[in-house]
Amino acid sequence: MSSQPQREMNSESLEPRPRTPMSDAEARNWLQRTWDDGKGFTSWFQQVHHTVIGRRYIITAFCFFLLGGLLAALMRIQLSHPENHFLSPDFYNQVFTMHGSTMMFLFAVPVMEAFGIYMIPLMMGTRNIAFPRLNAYSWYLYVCGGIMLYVAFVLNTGPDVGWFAYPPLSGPDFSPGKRADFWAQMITFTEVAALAVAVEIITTIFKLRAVGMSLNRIPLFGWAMLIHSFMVIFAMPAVALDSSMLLMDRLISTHFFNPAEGGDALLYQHVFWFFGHPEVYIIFVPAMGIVSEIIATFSRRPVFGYPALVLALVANGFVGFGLWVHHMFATGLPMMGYSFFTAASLMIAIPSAVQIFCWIATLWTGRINWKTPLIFVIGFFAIFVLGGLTGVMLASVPLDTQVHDTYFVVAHFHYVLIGGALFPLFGGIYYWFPKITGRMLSEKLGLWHFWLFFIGFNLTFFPMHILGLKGMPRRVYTYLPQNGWGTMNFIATVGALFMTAGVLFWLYNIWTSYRRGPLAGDNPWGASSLEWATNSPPPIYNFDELPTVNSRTPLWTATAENPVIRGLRIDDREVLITRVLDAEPDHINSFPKPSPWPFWSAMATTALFVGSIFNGYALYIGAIPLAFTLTMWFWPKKHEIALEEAEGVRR
Amino acid sequence: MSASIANSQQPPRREIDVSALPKTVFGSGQSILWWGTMGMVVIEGTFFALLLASYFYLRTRVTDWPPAQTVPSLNFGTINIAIAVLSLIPNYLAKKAGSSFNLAGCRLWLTIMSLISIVCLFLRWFEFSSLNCMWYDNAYASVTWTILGMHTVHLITDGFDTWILNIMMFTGPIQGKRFMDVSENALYWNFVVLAWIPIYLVLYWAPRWL
Amino acid sequence: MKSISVAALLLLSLLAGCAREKRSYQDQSPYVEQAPDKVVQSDLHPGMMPPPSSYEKNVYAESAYDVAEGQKLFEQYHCSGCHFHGGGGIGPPLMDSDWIYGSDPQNIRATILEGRPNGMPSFRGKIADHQVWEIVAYVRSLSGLLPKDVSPGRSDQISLGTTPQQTHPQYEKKEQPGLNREEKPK
Amino acid sequence: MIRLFAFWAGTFNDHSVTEAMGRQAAVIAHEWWFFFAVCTTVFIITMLFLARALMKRRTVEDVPLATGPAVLDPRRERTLTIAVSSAMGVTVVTLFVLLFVSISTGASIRHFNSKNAVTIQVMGHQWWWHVIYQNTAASETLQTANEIHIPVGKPVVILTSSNDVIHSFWVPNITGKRDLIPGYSTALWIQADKPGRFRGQCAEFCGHQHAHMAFYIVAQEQNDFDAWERAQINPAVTPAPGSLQEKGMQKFMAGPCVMCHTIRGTDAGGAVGPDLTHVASRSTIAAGTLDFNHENLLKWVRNSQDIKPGNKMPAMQITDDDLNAIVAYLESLK
Repeated sequence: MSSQPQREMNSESLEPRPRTPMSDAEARNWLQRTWDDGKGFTSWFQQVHHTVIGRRYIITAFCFFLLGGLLAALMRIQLSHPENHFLSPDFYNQVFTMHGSTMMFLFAVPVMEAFGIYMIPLMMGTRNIAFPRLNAYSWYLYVCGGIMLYVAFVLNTGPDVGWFAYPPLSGPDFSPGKRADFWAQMITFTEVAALAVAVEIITTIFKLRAVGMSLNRIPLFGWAMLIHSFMVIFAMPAVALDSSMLLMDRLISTHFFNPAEGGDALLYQHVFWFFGHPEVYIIFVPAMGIVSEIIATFSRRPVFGYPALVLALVANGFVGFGLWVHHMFATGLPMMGYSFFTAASLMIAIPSAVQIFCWIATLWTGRINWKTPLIFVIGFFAIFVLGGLTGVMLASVPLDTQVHDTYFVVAHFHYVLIGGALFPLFGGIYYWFPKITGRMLSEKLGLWHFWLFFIGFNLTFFPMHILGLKGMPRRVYTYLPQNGWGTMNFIATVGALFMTAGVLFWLYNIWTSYRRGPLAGDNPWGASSLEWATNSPPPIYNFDELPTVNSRTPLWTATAENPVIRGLRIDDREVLITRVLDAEPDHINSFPKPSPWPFWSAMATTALFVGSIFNGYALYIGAIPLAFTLTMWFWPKKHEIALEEAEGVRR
Repeated sequence: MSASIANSQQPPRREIDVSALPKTVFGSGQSILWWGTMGMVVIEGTFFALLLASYFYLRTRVTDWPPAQTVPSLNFGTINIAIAVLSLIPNYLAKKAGSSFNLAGCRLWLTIMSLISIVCLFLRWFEFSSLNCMWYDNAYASVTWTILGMHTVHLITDGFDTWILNIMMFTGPIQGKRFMDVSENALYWNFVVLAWIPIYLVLYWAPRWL
Repeated sequence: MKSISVAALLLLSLLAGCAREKRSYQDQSPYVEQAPDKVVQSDLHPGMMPPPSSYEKNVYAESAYDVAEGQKLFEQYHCSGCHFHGGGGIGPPLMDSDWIYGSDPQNIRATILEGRPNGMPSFRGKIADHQVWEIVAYVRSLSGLLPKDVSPGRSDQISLGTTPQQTHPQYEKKEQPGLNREEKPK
Repeated sequence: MIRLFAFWAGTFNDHSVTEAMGRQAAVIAHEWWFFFAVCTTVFIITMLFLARALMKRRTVEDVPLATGPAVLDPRRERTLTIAVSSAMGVTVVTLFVLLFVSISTGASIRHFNSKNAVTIQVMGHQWWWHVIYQNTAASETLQTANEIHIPVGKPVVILTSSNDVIHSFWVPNITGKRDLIPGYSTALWIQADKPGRFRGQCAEFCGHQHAHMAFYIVAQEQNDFDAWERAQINPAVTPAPGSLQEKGMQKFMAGPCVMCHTIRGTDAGGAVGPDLTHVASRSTIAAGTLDFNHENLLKWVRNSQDIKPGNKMPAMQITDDDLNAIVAYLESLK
């Protein structure tokens, strides 16, 4: 077992609970020492604090975003004119599959969770995320899954069956080699990681809230992450099951999707879209939380219609599971069922509309502070509303049979996902960058970024609506000159150039501002939620004193009446656990210290997953190191024992 | 500094002293460990539910069920689930011993639970052969094997967990949180057994009834 | 250490992947001697007719794509009409380890090109050379002569109730009580 | 309305959703324009409200952030509640209207069928379309590929199926798409209201050459259709002895072509590639990729992999003489 200097120190230097009075500086020193995850190469693999892991998550997710964007650029070049030979069909198929898989599994979901990991404990006013080691483990797994996929891609083993990987095309008969296996196994990696984070976030929001933050005072981003996490928990097992069935069909000759032996290719689609549709909301719901936060802060008033917004998020969560069949309208299933799914698909417009109206109402009555985060949110409005409306069109069965699997759909979901998730996310970066780094991003470069990206986006994707109506199917590597799709495609490619330029401005902005940007201070935007109640960047223990809350906008209503939390040890990672409903103090939990075992467990898991692609025995052999590392992970630690010996079991 | 951070120079503020709060709790929904366990339970429950739904979906795609095969024989499966259901009693006692910090009780009932997990796994071995098919025969066989295989994975992990916990109970060090582990481990075994009941009915009786 | 072994595993398997994942459809291979009248069936011996030197080691046997193509061609060119899916019938089974005319790629190629007595026709001039090699690779995969990662998995058709085409240890089917392979419809 | 948006199309577009030439596509196009109008209106109204909200007043430049947020005026909040609720009411009503229109459109498409329809079986292959006109007499059953002739104004039922992967049958001017899923066979009703030649393309990703898997529906007057059908049922013409075509036929039968293609009336009976009995009567080759003409045929037969990489027809290395002969033979197969 590895031992760490400060761990030894803590177990030796056990003294009675340091209580007040104690000077603030002294208390901070203690907290710093207690919560410090250490520095240096070996410590890096042991760190567990949510800001550390959250930062890694955010950076990793955006690396994958850039890779996915690069692939998109390749596709746009290939499609810029008819009969282009820039990419071979084989490579193009890998590229578009990698683009979709990267954006969905390695960027969109992880980046939302990343912001959740970083922000939720701060917003809830606690010192760390629940299950911090699991959190570290999930990041290692996520990274390993992504690296595995890209290593495979570089070695010409990139999946080439679409991000949806429908059998039989992805099955053993039509996808020889290991390409589809890597795709399916990447799903397993990211699923495990996403599920772990979902459990952490639910637990954090339910049990680690600041005293006084009853359910009806949780910030909307908190609600959004809560709904997101519940959706992950119910949706992700579906795709994990689906990709497992696909892997088994491919590797051990099961017949789930072989119609000749009683299997069924549509089973895959049902299970996939049972995940795949909620997936859209999994990506989009946290973005709604970000929008709510930004709108409140920059219109200088609490968001209008908090209960309605929360209910809308919940409704999104529920209805999102009831419309998966609208991805299968072209399969020729019985019409009766279709009507139900049309109704459900239209119904989901209602919660989205509630949110849009509430936000407009907030802006209407607010005092507007024109800053880049808000500008990105305005961009979000324009794009997302358009995308939502084309979504309403797609809900209709007859229309869907015409435009399904055409560029109309490509346009639609890019409007929804880039408009509905990426624009708020960019807004969120401009909003929270000062909190995370302590420095402001440049407003001027931010405007360049916004306008290039906004114009480029619309140039790229608006023509695709028309292309779809003019009969251009998705996932084609080229098209014929006489089809008449050349002009629109060329415009789209030009738009992609603009988007690229926008992203470059953004990167440059981050690069320079991180080094030389103006210092932010604790609360540069005058925002209301608890993450702004601490330094920027937050200390490793998050808060000098645990905050308490007396309204939905705690920093706007905080008074001297707010009580102070006393009595948590500061020589141990004690965290106050509160009650689910009213967030009154309930009990205390000692949070784990840094550990190398999440890393080793992730390595063992990776070996098992990757090995099993090549040999079934990897499942048995790989289980041994996995069991060993997991056992070591949970094995009692010296300092915990010492602490408990000092103070006895507290019942 | 923003408003909610206390400043010691100012007049004394109302304090909430949490130093007397417990660190070891057993209530439903009380500890974060409970929420973690329930998270796992819900995730895996969803997985099983979808797997069973796939079973019935595949059923609708063929006329004979099981296709051209004899039905699975009941013996081992029935004995095994009977043992599993009965094991809920020692499991409950283990949970109770855990939440009352009864070390001797924990050792006793955990030992019994460890042995039961071995017996269940042993019987499970024979269950596979009593399915009367191999997973590569057809879709029915594939889904049947997968359901039973998935559940076996749960048996193995929970059995492993029980063994480790039991060993810790004997070797020490004994911590308050170990007793919480005993309680959560019992909760998880309840899930393994509860999930087993529909699985048993589907695997062994659905081929007879459908 | 584990990370090193993982990396090594990745590297090894994926370097192998380069050949395994090759899609060689742009290969232009000749039809072997477009002169059906020259074919003499009986006095050919295995190995007599060396293949073009570039195919000395049958590059197509290293690519999963080509082996899978071979599998499809095996059906499309009606090889399965006599050999079924490797189980044999009118023609000899190909899944076992008995080889009447030799198991070397060149032997199998010669069998396909020149035909054999008692019914195996000659396909000389009818099948592109690289397709012949693909079929050769597939035929060899049936009896487990190819590495597992290039051998095709099960195909999307009736599996004849036999074993998966991969060489998996579960082939001890007869040991399972109550299992009878013959019960399955052919 | 369609004319209003004619700038979208310019000249007539033979693969466009909005230029309906079939009964079903017309119904859907109507629905499309209705949805388009409603959604555009909603979009504009929402954006106007948003613009108004943003431009209403002032920024906070003059009010320091530290002074805290606006104090909420309860009366104004009540007004907002009423405004948002009414907007929601309008939204719900609109959605119900859209639902009604959608379902009634679906119903009018669904109830469209007939007892004496032309029945055409369409099978998807990687990457071409196998078309079979079933007839109780086997000799009257005709097979063709990548070109579907139908009579104008008569209901036609397309029975779809697939033997390999999932494809999707889609002719935008005629009707919406239908997936071809292995293990499933579905019936898709179509009816062309005007004669013409309409392009269709596979709409479900199906592998390497998904991009080059097109076909045409040729809608003809009943007389023309009958004539076409009669001609197609005939076996292939036999070339005159000693002609270049005859040499081509020999090359075809002796070489690899015969392994995959069928030419009725000859020994060629392969089922891997398209039926070539009347290939010269079709307007395109390679599943709508190339026009049927001499140069394209030469190019295609010599090395189809250059044009459609990954397709199932291997590259040929044959002499120019043989190639010319084979192409001449193919051109004679009217």
